[in-house]
Amino acid sequence: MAIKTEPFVLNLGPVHPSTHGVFRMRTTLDGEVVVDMEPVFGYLHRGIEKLAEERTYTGVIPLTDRLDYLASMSNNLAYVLAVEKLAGTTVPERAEYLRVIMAELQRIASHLIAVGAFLNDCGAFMTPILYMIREREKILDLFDMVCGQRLTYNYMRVGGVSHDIPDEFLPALDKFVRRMPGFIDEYDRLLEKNEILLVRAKGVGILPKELAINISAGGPVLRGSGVKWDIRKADPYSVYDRFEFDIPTGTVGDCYDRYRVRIEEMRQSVRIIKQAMEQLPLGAVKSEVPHLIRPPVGEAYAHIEAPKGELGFYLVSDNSIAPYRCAIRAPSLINLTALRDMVRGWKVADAIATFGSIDICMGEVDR
Amino acid sequence: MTVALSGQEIADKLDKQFPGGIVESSQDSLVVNSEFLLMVATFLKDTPDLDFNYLTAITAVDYYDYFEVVYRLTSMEHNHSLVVKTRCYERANPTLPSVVSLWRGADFQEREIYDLMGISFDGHPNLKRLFLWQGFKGHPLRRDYW
Amino acid sequence: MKFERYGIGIAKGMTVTFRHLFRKPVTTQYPEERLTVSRRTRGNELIWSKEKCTGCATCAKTCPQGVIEIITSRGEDNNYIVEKFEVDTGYCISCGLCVEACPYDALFMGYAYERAKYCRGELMMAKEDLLLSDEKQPSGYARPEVEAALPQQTLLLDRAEYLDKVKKRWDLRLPFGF
Amino acid sequence: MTIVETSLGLGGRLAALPPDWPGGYWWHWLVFVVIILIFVVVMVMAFIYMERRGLGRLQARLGPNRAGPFGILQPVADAIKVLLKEDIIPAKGDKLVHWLAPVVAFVPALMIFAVIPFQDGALLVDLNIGILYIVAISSVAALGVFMAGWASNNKFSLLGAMRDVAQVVSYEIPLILSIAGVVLVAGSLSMNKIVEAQSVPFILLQPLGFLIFFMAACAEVNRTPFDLLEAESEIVAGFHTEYSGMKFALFYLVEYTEVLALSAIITTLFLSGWRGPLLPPFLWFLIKVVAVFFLIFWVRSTIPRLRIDQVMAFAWKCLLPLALINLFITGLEIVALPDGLPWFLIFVNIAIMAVLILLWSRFFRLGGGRVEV
Repeated sequence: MAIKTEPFVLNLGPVHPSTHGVFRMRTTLDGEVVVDMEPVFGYLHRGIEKLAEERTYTGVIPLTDRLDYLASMSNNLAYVLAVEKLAGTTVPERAEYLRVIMAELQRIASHLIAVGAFLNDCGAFMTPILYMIREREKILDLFDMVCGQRLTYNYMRVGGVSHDIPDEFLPALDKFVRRMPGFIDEYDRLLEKNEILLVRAKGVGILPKELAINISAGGPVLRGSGVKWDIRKADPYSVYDRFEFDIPTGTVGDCYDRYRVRIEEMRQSVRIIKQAMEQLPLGAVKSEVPHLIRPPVGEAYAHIEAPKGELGFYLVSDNSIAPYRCAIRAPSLINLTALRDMVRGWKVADAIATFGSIDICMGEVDR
Repeated sequence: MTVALSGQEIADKLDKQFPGGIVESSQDSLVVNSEFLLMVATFLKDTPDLDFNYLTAITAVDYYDYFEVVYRLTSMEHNHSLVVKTRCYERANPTLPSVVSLWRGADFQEREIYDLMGISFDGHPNLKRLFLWQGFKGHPLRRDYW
Repeated sequence: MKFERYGIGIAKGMTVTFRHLFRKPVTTQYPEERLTVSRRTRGNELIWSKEKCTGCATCAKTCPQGVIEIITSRGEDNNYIVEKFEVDTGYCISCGLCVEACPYDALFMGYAYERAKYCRGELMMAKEDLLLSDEKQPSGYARPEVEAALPQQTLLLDRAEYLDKVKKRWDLRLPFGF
Repeated sequence: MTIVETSLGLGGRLAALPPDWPGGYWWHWLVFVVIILIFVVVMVMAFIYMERRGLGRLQARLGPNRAGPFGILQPVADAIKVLLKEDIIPAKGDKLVHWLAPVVAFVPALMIFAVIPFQDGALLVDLNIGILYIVAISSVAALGVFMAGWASNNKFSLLGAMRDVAQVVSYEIPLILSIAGVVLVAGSLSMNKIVEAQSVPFILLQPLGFLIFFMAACAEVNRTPFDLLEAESEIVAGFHTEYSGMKFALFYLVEYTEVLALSAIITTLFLSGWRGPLLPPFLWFLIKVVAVFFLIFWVRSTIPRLRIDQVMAFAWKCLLPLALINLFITGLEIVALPDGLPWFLIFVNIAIMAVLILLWSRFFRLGGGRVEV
């Protein structure tokens, strides 16, 4: 005899311990099983695209810091690349290398939070995330040394970076790069083979390869599904074509694959930073750019491989000092497209874990 | 390196297939008549040597006279990309066909455009405001919104 | 027959946490222990030099938030006299673009980070509040000559060595930090 | 023994007792009730302090160290804070049940301590069915939890409460079966007798029983990895989402009282209770209780949480068969060696445990749990 059940609606969010901000999942549950799920956005909508139309090209850079606030450097980089494409500015060699170093450090920092938060969502009580925040603090210290801020860096400029690195930066970075692989190994020992994590994450929240491509997923979500697609390799920007690194991919696209891909990407980032430090040339860090940039009429799109996926800026210029239109391709928002398909039929706990494994940042989703 | 395909070359190919479908083409992009959009998109996605299986982004720009919706397509197989644009001249109730049936990645982005630009997409399964609440007056990303 | 999931992963993880019991904690006991901040830190105040400022208002134009208000009058030698220089630090996002833009090095970011106020009105900084004083020291952001004079930042990377140097709280000196 | 003697001595003055009752019944009763209450409150505070500081150290931070020396007054500060908070009852909640739930949860948790021997003979009542009494009483606490979840008129609370009931009912069975092994070896249900029977701690004679008991008991008192009913990353705070102030404090107290009871029971059943060389028995008891508690929060700091269906599957497919096998093997050993178990059985039993765990690890399956909707 089948038990007669009745579905009920449960709002997970907007204020909930594991929605990573103010995301709301309007779930229809049948007991513990998620029957339907509708994501609701907009609690952090600040209209950054509209605000950008009112600011000078340089004045938009602080706004981009506030998009994905866990990866401000990457946002800065994507934006300045777009402006440079639009205005035809050249960038000194040293600045390119500094940008790569910063972007890769930022990737490690963002992935640390992503993995930590995912494990926290799986119920590992605070331990992994605290260990990972400890390492992230070291990266933030380095950023603080370079640009004086720990979260909203505002470091990249059109035509280079705002400051050259101080003398004590490279020794400190060297120390960090030498230690980091050991810490990544420690994270692996902590939970990689943990039976409970395996049973919670393996085979759960599967995003098939075809669907991942079809929903335009990006970053670790796409690669976790087994697609070898990384803009650093596919369409190298800055000086990424000069470094050797691998693209880690998953096999089935479950939560565990996404978690593993992030861990492996951290190792690859360390590898890139090592090479960039060796190759770092001397020279200027910023080319001559007018105080108020007036790019010619036209449009430009620049994309980078941000920690969360493909981050793109589409700028339209009307030859004034402010962008006519600044559209942002936000990876976090687009990665959420398939969330409903991924969680339907799973339990509430799996929905939370799957959501955590996608790794979004509400600042970027809602803009 | 992702090869940005020339809009003109693709336009030549498409012109035979869809007479009158291409409004304009340049090195960077091609502009498609909005009535032909879905057909062109299907062709671009399904033709093996084009194979645009990945829709990178959709954006809309308000040029006062018309709205321009920009589709940025990528083929992961051939590693090339193409920019397809379409225009919508009506201002009171602009409508375009939706491409969600081809690329589900368009889902939230079309909703976002509907929300902030006010362009409705025919055939979208769940066309609701994305960021702003139901009943919000106006569409903030239009240039005449203050 | 391969046995792999009999609890070995859990056991491994538990050794990792157990090992942390004997490591020094990374926490800083904030009000007692203070780390030296970055030499380029963008603290939450602005410092304005009355002597150097020519009243060109580049800072006000650059500010993305528009929080700098500057009113000038024509002086005797055909120069500007700054009548009003007001910064609403409540809206300031500490981006430092004004400091970078200043052509006469008359603006500095502050070095202090504990400048919270009790009411909104106090966040409005007029000319006199923005001047350099003993409390208000400039940071080295975009000012290399100031930067060179400031002490080096303490890094978490060097924290183990650092901990031996600072004056410790008495309960931190006990074994295992207890 | 001194406490008992004093209590008996004082009780001699009371004349109006029935002749078949021991003379000091009422004095004994009073003294032990006070002792248990003080013991529970002080130990709960100590546990909260230890857990917070210990977790801090395990997580590379310090833990609370501001209130008093070493932060030792932190539980007091917490208690004062939580007691001063506004008491909120949901508008559409069932007020009476909402009020009653923490009491119903707290009383059985406290009642467990009636049969815990702090040292030889020092216990409130030496019931000859002590362990059975514990099993019976401890499952009543689930009723309080379910009342809380039901009366809160909150879906998170209800989900948490449902999970708790399902979990407690399932884990009761392996729990009792693993206790049965100990009872077979000890030959008595009385807690004091069980301790007296342990010339060798039963953790060595019953290693599999200990593991099963530990896991099942963790599930009973809702500690990680079975803390589903208050899984803060999923259902906010589970059954006590809508509780604040005094009532929340009571639930908090229940949680730690149950953990204390669990540690005390494990100490009694498997770690030879108050027995030990050199130190006084009461101190031995305390040391073992704290050691068990350390193991519990060490586990909490390390491993993630299971999912509800996995928790149930673990109980029925893994713990229950293992507990049955354990009981069977113990029974065989008792029948084969009626004159007491020799020491080499320790190695035999550990080998059996290893083999059984390895065998059951073959049943470990990944990726299940999706339901077609």
